[in-house]
Amino acid sequence: MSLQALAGNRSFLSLLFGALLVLPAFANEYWLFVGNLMLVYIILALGLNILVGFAGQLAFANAAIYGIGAYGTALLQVHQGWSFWAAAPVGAVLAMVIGTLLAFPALRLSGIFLALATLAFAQATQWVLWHWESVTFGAGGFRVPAPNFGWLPVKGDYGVYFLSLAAALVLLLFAWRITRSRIGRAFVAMRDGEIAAQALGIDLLTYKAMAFALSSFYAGIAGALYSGLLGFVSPEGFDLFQMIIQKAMIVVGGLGSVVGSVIGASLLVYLMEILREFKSTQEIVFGCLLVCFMIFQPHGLVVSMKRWLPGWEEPLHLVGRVAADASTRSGSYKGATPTERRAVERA
Amino acid sequence: MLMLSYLMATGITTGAFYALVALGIVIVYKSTEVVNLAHGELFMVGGMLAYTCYVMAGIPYIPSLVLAVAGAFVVGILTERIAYRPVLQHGLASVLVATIGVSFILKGIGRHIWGGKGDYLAFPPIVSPEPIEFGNIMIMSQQLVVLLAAMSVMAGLALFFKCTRAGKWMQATASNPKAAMLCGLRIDRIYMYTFAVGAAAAGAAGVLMAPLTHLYPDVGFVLFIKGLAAAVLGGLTSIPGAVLGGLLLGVIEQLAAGYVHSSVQDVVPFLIIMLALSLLPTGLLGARGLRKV
Amino acid sequence: MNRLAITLCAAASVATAIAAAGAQATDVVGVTDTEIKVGSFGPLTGPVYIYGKLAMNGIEVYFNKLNQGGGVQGRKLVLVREDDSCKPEGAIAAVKKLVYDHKVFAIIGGGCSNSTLAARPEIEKAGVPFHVVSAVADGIVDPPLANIYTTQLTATIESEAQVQWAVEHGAKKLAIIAQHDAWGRSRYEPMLQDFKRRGLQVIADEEVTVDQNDGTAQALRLKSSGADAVMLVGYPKAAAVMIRDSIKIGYKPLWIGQTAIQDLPALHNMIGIGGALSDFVTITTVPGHPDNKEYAEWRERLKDTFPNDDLSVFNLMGIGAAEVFAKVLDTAGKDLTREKFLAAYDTIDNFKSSIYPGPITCKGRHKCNQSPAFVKLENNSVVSAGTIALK
Amino acid sequence: MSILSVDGVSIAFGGVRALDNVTASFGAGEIVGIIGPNGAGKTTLLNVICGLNRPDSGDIRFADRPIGGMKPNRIAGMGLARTFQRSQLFAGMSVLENMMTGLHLRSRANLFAAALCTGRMREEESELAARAREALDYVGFAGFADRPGNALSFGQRRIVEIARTLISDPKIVLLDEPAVGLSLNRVAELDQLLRRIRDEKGVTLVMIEHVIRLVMGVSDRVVVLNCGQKIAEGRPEEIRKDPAVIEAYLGKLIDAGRAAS
Repeated sequence: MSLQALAGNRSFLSLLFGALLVLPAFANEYWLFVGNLMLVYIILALGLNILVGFAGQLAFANAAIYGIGAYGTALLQVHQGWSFWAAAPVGAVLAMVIGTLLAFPALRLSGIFLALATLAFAQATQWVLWHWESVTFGAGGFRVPAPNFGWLPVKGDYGVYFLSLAAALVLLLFAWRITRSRIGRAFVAMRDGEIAAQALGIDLLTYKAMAFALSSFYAGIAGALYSGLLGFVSPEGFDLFQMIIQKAMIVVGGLGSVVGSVIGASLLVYLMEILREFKSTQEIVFGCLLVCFMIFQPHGLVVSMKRWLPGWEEPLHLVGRVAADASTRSGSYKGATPTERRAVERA
Repeated sequence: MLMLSYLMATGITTGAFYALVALGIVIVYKSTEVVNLAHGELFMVGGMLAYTCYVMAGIPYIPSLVLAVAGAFVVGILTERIAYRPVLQHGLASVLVATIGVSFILKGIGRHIWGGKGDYLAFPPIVSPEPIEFGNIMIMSQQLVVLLAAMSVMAGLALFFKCTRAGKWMQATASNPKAAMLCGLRIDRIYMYTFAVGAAAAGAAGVLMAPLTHLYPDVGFVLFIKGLAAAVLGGLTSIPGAVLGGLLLGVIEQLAAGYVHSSVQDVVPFLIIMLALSLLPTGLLGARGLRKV
Repeated sequence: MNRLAITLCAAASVATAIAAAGAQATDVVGVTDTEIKVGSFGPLTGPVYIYGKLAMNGIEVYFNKLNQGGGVQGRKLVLVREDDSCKPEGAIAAVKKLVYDHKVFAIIGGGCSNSTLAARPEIEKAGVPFHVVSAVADGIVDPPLANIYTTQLTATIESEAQVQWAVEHGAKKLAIIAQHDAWGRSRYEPMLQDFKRRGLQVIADEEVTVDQNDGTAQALRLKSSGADAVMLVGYPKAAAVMIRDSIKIGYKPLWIGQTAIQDLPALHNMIGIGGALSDFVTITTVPGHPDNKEYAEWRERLKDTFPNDDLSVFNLMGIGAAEVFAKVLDTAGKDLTREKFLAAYDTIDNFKSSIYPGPITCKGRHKCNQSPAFVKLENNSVVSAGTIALK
Repeated sequence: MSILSVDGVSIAFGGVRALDNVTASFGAGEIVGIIGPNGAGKTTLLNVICGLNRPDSGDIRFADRPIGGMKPNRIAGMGLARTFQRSQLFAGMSVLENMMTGLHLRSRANLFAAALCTGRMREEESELAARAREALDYVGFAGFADRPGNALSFGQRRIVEIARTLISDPKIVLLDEPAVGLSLNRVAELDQLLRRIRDEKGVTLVMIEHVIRLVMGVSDRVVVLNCGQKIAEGRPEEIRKDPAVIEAYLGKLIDAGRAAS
């Protein structure tokens, strides 16, 4: 059934992934690397969107969890001499376990307060990466042996690339199916009305924990791939900027949309490479882009996709709908500006 | 004993930094329920403008300060216009991303204009730079200036909210936007001025601290994070809370650095945020934040 | 679904096949009869842009001067900048773009230690000549690679020099106060090893952060440890805060800085207290101060190209590196290849740079700059405090 | 026999006694109306019953088991459903998905089944969908299945919400002002619907309502709250002429009027 649902957007997705699939044949190493980054960020965005877009938990810890996945994978190889293939899953699970613990503060906090608590967690994680030198090698970072693809027809960069591609595809399919299942419905219910959700028998702790676990697992996998891709791990990769980028990806693509995550991630990675041309003014341009997206594409690109592309089948899970709903609910205040409407909403 | 008194004194003077930054954050959050993530950059803009007027153009200090604060005020209005008003009805996440966008823009502009003059721009102190005797310890007089400034800004804001009409409007809008609107207040405009006042506070902080923080495009970030910690500690909605939170944060930091080790100084604020939020979600003096049933 | 799967597998195998084939065929030379394309990467944005953008400005200024004089062997130098925003992935992407997209002849740059370290395998694989300008981590040139040279004092050299200066000037109790960020650690760790090597003990080991606004706590701890010399491994702000608050609590050890705080007048302004730097020496990459008259020409040239900017030490770092780089290019001769270019480095022996205090020697070593010079501030002008021979 | 009983329940918010020693019991298959002036504690009573607020004292029994202080979702699992004063239809879902969410506790599929999209999970999904459509049909909303939740009018949302509570075959349903904002003929429809639910499904309905016409018409019994205390209970016609109730609603005014005449 979920595959049927996929049909509407299959054209777009298979186009994108088809392109990513044949990319290695045509692209030079630089574009191969960019493509690989895209795949890693697609995984990150998928996970983060499950948490923020579907379950409505405005958490800011994903970058840190991503880092934990990367460090876990890399350190197991360096300290324990494990192979990448053994270390990666363990690293991902480690990230998942730690990420799941964040569900407990999430029980009491919501909105901006959850954001701040998780932000603090992320900064504290950075501090640990800096100072737990005996294990993490501190801020200086460390090299990671390249994954060994001995028994496969691919080698080096190409190996990591196709591994990321496979992982991204599988995780995309999982994300799609999960969000369309009763679990996805429970997430959206929590987001749109915790009280009503409880009254329908949805246990907040269970499902918040599940949402955090899922997104952390995705982040963990992405981290593992990232360490394999770079062959070098250091704290900078997982700082606040990293978090901001990921957040921007899902908001630009569309909160509460699986395809939106894919669009947002691939688009932003591509844009950031294009922006290189602006050299030292790229900060300014990037900032302007973010603001413009928020003003002109507030509910994410998938909304326009749905509007303009025939047969684009987007489930109603977009957070945007809630906002739209809000404005209709306060529609009684004729001529009210958006600000006023939201104010009334809050009152 | 001497060590303790030094650490306490330092804690309070650095805490005043955080308090001053936290004030601006609280003003904005109080009425708009949004944290302006470009606050740190507004701080930087204020400082840089003052530097341009005072050091580069040679304008006297007070006019420079006024100009810088005015400049920050205007930037605040712009921020509200491009990153808050048009985005608001699309939810918190959008506003956060938009204000992040603004912070990138401001940082980039700062780097472009002032970034080529070396790594740190030294802002000449407005009072004697020599440390002065204070009881059995020495204190940098400039730090006392910041402390006094924090207190007076707090008092000024209190008066502003109590006595001026604009202030009362902001209060009303903050506590009940619907009622305020039905009373015919243009809350659009009020939010705009709220942002502007918050920005002006950030700018003032930037100018006052410049001799101690020195100026560089990224000066605002860490102060913003610490100020945020202070504000959360104070409950995000209470002006005295912000000051209290700031001072507390400063003192705890110093004690940790002095008696545990200097390396833990930087993680303390974040541990505090986590604890504060998970143990007392309303902060020390705040009222909001609990899940509304 | 099945159909999808099959097509995927098919395409995958095809792609890998072609990829494997295409993987080898890359031999890039960014040289034409009229110009040489030189790449540079480093932070153009983000907090440490000074080590990238400003250094690159210096390089560009020097290249412009050469080009006005007809370039090197009749070829103009074209500088292509890429931002690594001081992040490993950024650096790898930047290097790949320079090598495979811009197809540059050589790279001169490298700002952040971590990101440059992360890019090293990439540079090694591509075999592109790489001249390090401002990144200090030893790992970038250690173990040596045929195609990587540096004219920057590396972290180890500076750290050892700091310690040795303290010892030679009669310090008995040595303390360290360091930033523990990537930059700081690349100096901090070799310093600890050097303490061990010399059988010295670290009396106090404190941390200061880049954005710290008050160092009283650290100063108190240092004072109570009774250290008489402090190795200061930090950026100017951290250094200024530390020295200021030490004076405040009446603690006056011998401060020994490194190249990040070589701009003494600026540091003095930041501290703001008269005579604050009386017991302060620091290593320098530039003997004088950017405002000194010997740099007048560079000040003007910089103003011409970047009107907003004032000549800074970081510009001079770039100029110095570019000077050596151009010298090597020139030595490599008219029919230029990467091999010849790299071979030419080995001819650089006791080269008198107009910027670096000591001679530059790449003959038989890849760390071309190994002569740390110390400077101090005397009645508001920077004067040499002497040099040391590393033991 | 009583299916839900509230015994001496009290709860206070910051000194204000929202409920003061309230005792009431609700029998199987009856419709009980709860009325009272604003601030009487009606919604609080519902919140306490369904576990959103924990009572300070007193105990609540549902299906012969104490449920005081249980988590809302546990209580819901035992077959107690409720609607809310302010529409709680999930805006981000279609009406059908809303209904299917109502079946949350009646479905089993776990994370892995969902991710791997196992055969059983697909069966379950289609089964849920079928039941959801059935339930929509029961309230005559079959046509709305694929509309987004927020595309419905207030009245429609109310009905769908009631359907969403019914879909999990609860023993008892608490309705918080179901008729608010409904036009007169819609109220009449609601009246019919509530009776049908009682008669055909044998579900107990507890309803807070201000539309006296509806509540007096449809209720078998009426409980009257005022200032957190139960001041009367009985059949509608008794309640109509209960002096305490009249006083609660109209204050001393009546007596004053009598005295004057």
